[in-house]
Amino acid sequence: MPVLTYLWIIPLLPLLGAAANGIFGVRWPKNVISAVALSSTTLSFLLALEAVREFFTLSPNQIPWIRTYFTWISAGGFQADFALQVDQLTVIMLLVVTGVGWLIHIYSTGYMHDDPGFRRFFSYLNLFMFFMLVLILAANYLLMFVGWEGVGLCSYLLIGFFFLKQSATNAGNKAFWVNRIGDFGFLLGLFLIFRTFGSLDFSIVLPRAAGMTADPAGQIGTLTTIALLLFVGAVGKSAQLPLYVWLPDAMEGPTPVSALIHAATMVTAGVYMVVRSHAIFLNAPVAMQVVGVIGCATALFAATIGLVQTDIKKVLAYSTVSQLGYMFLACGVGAFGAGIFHLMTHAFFKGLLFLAAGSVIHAMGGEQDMRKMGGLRKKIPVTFWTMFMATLAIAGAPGFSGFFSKDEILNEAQRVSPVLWGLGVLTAGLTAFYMFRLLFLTFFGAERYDEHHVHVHESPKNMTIPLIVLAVLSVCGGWMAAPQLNGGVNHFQQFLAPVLATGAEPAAAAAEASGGGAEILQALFGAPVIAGLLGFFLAWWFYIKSPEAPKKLADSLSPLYKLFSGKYFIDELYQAAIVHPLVWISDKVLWHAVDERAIDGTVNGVAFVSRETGDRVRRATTGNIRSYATWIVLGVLVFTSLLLWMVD
Amino acid sequence: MITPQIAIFLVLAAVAVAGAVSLIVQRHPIHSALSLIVVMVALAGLYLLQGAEFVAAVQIIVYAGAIMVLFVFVIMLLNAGEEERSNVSRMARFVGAPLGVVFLVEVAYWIGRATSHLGSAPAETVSTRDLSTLLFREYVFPFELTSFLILIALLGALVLARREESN
Amino acid sequence: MFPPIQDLYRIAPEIVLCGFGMLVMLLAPVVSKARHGVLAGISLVGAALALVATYYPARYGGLAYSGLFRADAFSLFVHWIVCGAAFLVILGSIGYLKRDDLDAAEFCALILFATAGMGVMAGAHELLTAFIGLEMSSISSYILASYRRDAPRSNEAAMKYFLLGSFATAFFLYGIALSFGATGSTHLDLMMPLANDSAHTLLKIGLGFIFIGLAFKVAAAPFQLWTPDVYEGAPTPVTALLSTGPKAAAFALALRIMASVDAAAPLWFWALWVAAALSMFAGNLSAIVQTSVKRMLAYSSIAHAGYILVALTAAAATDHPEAGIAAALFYLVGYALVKMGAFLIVAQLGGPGERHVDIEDFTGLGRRQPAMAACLSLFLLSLLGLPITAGFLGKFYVFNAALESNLIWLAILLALNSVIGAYYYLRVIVVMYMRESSTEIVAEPVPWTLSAVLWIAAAGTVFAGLFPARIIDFAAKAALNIR
Amino acid sequence: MPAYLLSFLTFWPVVGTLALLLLRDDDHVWIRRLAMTVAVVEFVASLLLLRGFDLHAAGYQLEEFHNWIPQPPIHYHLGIDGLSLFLILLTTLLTPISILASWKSIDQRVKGFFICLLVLETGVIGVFVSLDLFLFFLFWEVMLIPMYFLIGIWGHGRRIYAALKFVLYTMFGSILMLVAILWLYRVTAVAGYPTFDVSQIQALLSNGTITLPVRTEYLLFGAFFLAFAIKVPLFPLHTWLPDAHTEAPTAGSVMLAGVLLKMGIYGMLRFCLPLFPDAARQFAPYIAVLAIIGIIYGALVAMVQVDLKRLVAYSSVSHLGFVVLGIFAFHPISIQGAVYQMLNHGISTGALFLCVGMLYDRRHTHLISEFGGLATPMPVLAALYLFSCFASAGLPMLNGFVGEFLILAGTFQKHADWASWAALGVIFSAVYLLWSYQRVFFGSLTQDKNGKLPDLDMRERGILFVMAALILWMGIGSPFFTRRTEAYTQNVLQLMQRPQAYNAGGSRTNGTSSTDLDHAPVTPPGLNAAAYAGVADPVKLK
Amino acid sequence: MVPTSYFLVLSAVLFGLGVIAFIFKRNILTIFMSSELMLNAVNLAFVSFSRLLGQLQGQVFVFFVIVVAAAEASVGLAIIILIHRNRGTLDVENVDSLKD
Repeated sequence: MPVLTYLWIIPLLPLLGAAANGIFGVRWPKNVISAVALSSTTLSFLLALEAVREFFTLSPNQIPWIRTYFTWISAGGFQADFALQVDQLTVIMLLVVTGVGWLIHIYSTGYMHDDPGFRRFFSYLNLFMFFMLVLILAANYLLMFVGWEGVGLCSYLLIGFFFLKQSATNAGNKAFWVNRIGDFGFLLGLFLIFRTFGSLDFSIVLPRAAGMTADPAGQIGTLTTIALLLFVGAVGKSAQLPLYVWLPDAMEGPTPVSALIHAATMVTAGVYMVVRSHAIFLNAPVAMQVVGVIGCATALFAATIGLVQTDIKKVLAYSTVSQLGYMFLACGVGAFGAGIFHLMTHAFFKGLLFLAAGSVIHAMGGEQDMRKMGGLRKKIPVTFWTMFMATLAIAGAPGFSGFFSKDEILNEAQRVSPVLWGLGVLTAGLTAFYMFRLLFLTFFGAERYDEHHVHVHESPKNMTIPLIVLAVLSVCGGWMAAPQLNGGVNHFQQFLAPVLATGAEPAAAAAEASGGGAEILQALFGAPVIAGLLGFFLAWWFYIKSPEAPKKLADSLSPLYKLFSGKYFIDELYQAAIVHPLVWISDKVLWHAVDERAIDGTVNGVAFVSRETGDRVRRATTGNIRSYATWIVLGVLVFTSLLLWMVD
Repeated sequence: MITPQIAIFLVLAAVAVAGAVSLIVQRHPIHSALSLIVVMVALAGLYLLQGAEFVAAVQIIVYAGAIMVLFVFVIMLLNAGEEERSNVSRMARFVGAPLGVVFLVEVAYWIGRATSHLGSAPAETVSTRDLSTLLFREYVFPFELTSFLILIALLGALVLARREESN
Repeated sequence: MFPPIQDLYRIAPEIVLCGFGMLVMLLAPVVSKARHGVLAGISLVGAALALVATYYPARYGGLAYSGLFRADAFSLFVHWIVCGAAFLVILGSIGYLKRDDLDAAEFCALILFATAGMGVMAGAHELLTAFIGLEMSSISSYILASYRRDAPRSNEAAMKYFLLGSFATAFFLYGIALSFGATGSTHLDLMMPLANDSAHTLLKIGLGFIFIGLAFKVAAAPFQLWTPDVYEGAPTPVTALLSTGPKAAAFALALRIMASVDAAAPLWFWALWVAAALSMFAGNLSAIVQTSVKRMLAYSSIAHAGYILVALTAAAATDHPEAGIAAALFYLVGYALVKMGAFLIVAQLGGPGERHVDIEDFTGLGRRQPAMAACLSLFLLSLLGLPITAGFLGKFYVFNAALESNLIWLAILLALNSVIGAYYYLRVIVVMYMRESSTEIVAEPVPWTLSAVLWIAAAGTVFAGLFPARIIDFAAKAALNIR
Repeated sequence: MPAYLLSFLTFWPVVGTLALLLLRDDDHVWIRRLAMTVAVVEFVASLLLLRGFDLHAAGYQLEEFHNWIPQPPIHYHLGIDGLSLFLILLTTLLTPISILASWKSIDQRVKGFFICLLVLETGVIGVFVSLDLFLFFLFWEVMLIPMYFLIGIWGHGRRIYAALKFVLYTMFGSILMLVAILWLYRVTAVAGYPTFDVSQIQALLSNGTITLPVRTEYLLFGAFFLAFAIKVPLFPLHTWLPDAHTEAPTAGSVMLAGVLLKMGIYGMLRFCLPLFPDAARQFAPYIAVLAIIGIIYGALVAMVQVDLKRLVAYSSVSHLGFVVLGIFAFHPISIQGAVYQMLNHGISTGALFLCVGMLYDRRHTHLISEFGGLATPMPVLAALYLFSCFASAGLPMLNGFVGEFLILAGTFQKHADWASWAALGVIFSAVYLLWSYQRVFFGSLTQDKNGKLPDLDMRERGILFVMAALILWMGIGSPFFTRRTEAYTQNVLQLMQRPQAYNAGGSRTNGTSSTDLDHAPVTPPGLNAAAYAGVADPVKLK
Repeated sequence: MVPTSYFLVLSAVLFGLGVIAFIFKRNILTIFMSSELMLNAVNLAFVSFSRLLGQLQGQVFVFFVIVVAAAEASVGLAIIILIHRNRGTLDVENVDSLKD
């Protein structure tokens, strides 16, 4: 098992690529740089494939496959090793990350070709691959946290890639800070895990957690606290309410970055982490409820904002937030496998959507406003068709990958709570609406751009080929998990079953249900599809049939429209309620009032008082010996009185 | 009961105190100096009253005679005028003088209280021989030192009072 | 019953000092003014010989002159301080005298006489002898203070010193009289209160007045007011002497009385406590706001008197005063070296007529005269009490003594005052090194004699700061031997 | 292993200054070279410590013991353990780095500068190797003076104010510590074992030969702690730090942040905990609160600074809050973390100061508003600065993370609430560092003169690469360090156990083995001699 | 016979008057005379104690005090002459250039 034994090679290759480009690449020509970057990811991808192949040869008791390479931290009874692990969950993530990552690298060589920061870009991107791989390969929470923070770093670097733009660097900072808030929770979760289980290794913590008695429903016990704290981390990383605010802004980064980091991989790390910790979550009913509710709420919330965005990437960003909400909804209802499944399909179609959007932007010479596009269908056909596939997938058109994953989630949700299910369906309809809105505005209708200045052209091969590959995956990516196509067997679930075994009851129940009441399921499948169709038709109505309708509707529903287009004014709220007060207090109160006035004022005051006292004291030295004599007599009186009256 | 000695004492004491007060209230230094001489003479009387004849003599000769003459001489030399009454140092006037009075009262009170029961000692005249024995035997060391003291004083007067040769 | 010959041995240093004083005095009219340097040299030899002559009292320890004088380790230690101070002052002022055209002969003779007086104080075992010694040093000091005859400030300093000195002397003397009345003796070891009711009160007042006289001499608050004026007005080498020798001698006398007179220590305890606290604060706080280095150093010497008084308080507070006495003695050594050096540097830098003694005049000294600045910095740091200087160890021993006697609060006050002190000492260093001078003051050449003194003082400061073992051992021995 | 390695390390820099004194004042080139040589030799020699260090020994190692002052008994006693080992290495490393960093920026009074730097090194190393309280205090104070000069002479704008403030603040604490040291000595003397020796005092305390009454222990702890807390500095005693840092030259800041602040932490670990465990436990909650306030407060105030160096200074307040918190959680993990975080802070904050210093060398200002868009002209500096920022912000795989994590994880085991509050600092550190970074390096150039700034030259790159390599190494290879501090951590916690715990009510143990100096009224002898005589014990004079 | 305490009280009173005079007077010469008055008071105390205790030392002390007073007088008057020469005044209120 060469690769499984030397598992570290997989993450190391991108790191080497990053280092090579970052440190030595200053004078290298672009093709060398891209060759270095690409070869490292390609190799990494190939090795990942080989690792997966080897993985399938392992006997079940060898799984999870854990390799410890060196001790990273060891102090006072605490130990964290640099240890990597492979199990079924990892395999899926590994394939998604290296695969999609590889495609996006290829795409980027075309997309970023003219950018002066070419070297920097690939260096960062490779670094990201490294951290992402560490995140998913980690065998303990701490190493996972390394990857977790590392991808946050790369996200920061890549969002702020165009550092001359104030908005880009602002967005980068925001991303990092909001993520840090999440990490704060994550860290506390880690501490509590360590306190509870005495270790941070998955192989120790998770079985023990599974073996513990669950916290009673409605109560917040240790496990629930752990779960909630971990979820705070996930909320930050996966852009859920209320910490989602950074993701839309993150679109300031180059589009491949949005595709890779802010759609396909990094943002799903939260989901991965929750699924990884499912043993803890399952024994924490309150936490599960919170996860489900937050996920569902985020899904709906972000979808409503997505309805009215005009920036093509912003639409996709909110869509991502919304879809991530779905994944958490899945986790919240115990359908961890479904969550991961949606994660995977989402990686395909959302990655594709972003890349396609990038292609559009590329074609439009940097224009991102959909209102200034239109009718591009003919000019960039490859982009159009691939994007169309992806749209169908995300909208849940039957047969496409998104259809299976979304329906599985809604199916599970329905079993837990009709409300969650209902909101999920509604979101599905909204999703279909805004995605087709995007498609129609971009590719159909009148050409609203200035043809003299914008020379629309199809993207080069290295950009279109990844699009096509991803389009294929978007279409077919869900088939293996479709019981309908595989004789009632959900291969995906089955594959993951060993990992999720501890919490497999809902999944097993689902499998049972799918075997038993196929009719009901069919009916349930119907609802999201109908909602999707409704969304599609509405979009068609508004943006193809009567293009003036949206304006009217917006006018008639003015408050709602403003709320949506103003993104519920959450950013403004945060700014006013948290950021400004914090800065004001820090500046005016803590620094100027406390530090300068109170503390330093006291210090300087002591000096001042000493000087003043000194000035008084020295005035006793009047230069006149008669007053000196007076002092002496005074002293004599005092001292003799002291002796005569006191000392006895 | 007032014995003659006590009467003499009272008279001399009154003279001494009067002289001292006069020292204070006189404005011209020469008057003050004369007041001081009065005090010294009265004190010499008191020494006699206690049988310290030799000391009384020295008091008159050296103190009243030599030292005070020096004072008077200097006063004349410098042509010192009357003292102004306005007190620049308010500290001395408003705090110092009252404090001085308090001090006087306190010390006099405590000493008086402490010694009131001691009674009186017999007035036996001290022989000058005994005195000189003590001075030149036991106290020969400080006595020799005083000679250096006087040497120093001489040197001081020489150094300080002489005019620069160039002037 | 003429005093035995050993008695002469026991006062050998005084004999040498007085002898050389007279010699110089006699030679002064004979030798032409231009060659008065020779007389200074002779005086130097005298001071050095006096130091050598301490061999005799060391050899023939014991009481002399029917118990009036005592040669023991304690007096030996103090003799070294005062004779050493005299030696260094004479050596250090040769250049000054020449520069300011002052007569060297009388100056040196007076220093020698004064030192003899201090020696008497150090060894006195009887109050009147001590008084005569005190007067010898005082009267010499009055003359020395006004040695710059034409300088009104010098006269004024002398006048103040003289008048207040005689005022305080009267108290001291009255104290002796009352103590005499209470105990029937002025021999320190015989001063037991007589068996009558009046003795206790009289002794209290008497010892109180003695304390006041001594407190005046050591410049302890509230009897310190004369100090800054006199130190500022007197010629700086004289200030150097005043702030070291007489102070050491007065402290020695106080220690001697405390150790020998049983009633003194408990009676003086609170007085010492209060005086120590007041002196530290009065000295340090006033020094903060000074603009003249010379005056600042004067105030600083009040503060240091306070520190030494802490050691005295510690000694007074316990039946085993050795630690306190030893601390005071050690402190005096370090203090004398440093203060002497600092004042002599000021004397040199002040230039003819001592015009440049303001802190501002020291601006940029670190560049103009690096060696002087370095020396002065070292001395200031020692005064401040930073390690590897004698000042630090001195303070260390004082703290130790204070804590041994459970004087926590006094120790804390001392600690606070060290910090206040740091402020103004460092201020001088600030101007020397950290500011660029605006007005250029012409650096005068440093006479080699002064350099020698500064080297000795600096080396001594560091040596005592690093290897105090011998000094503190001897101080401890002196402390044990005091009675 | 050379027998006098510690002495050599302590005094070699002073020997170097003597050699420097022989050079001409204006021979700047050779002065620099000589100083650098001395510092490098020192560093290489200090590496020998690693070879001679026994990982598992609980006590002190490489000890040197000589009599020095007989009365009171003061010994020249040196020794190291896991705590001091790396602090020494940090010092010997940062000194040549500082020298290199001052290579060009110091062109006035060059000789004095390097002399100060080397004397400072001696002082600091002396503090870390001294096992005698007196000796410790001596070096502790000696160190003040060169630092005072470094700030006061070669500093910027308000340097004199800053230098004075630094010294006075520090002296205020340390002089009280001196009183406490002597008090402790008195206690040992009364028990019949007069000593200033740390290990002896520890032994006396551990085997119960001397016990400190509760109140005495509190006061002693307070005096020691105050001195160290000022040095650290702990909120609210920190206000000297921003001034000192801002005005100090780069080398001064590096040494100040890198090692001088560590002396406070070192003191707490070396003295406060083992000598006064009960007081430490008693006051731990209050100290922890201060530390947490410091963490958050420092970060928030750093956030709104307009001066880059001040910002880094306040960040030190925040970071050292973590360290103090880790110590006073009394958990082996957190103490390990605290020890490690000290080193990390020395490196990463040192690196930040070096970067800021390089900016200063070019523009002669620290004001953030004067910069902006510097990433364009100076990409290398921008990259390395960012690297240092992230190290400081505690990004995993960089050094800061390991320390912070251990501190918080350890603290959390005992005091979840402390750790939770403290962890907020993790958020804010990212805020102030990245925000300031953005304003300095990102965006388009705001001022024309910034456009032509040269990027780092080879010397500067070398310095920062060394720092970056260390940051990375310490972030990944932490066991190299923690293995060596493990024994120390166990030891200090062991020493905090006393054989017989006396009741908390503070009843005075009878006999002469205990003295409660504070309770004893100050009474003159003779008058109340009976009550008095029992307490005081004569110094044993020869 | 006259009780000793009379003498002692008189001596205290004279000493106190000397103190008052010292503070009260403005002329340097008179101030100096005040201190001489104080010394005289002390002498009286010495003599009285000497008689009370039957010890001659007290009278010897008076002797020494007188000598010291003489020495002080010569030096003091020299200084006063200097002051007068340099400043033209004997009023202490005008001799206060050294202060603060």
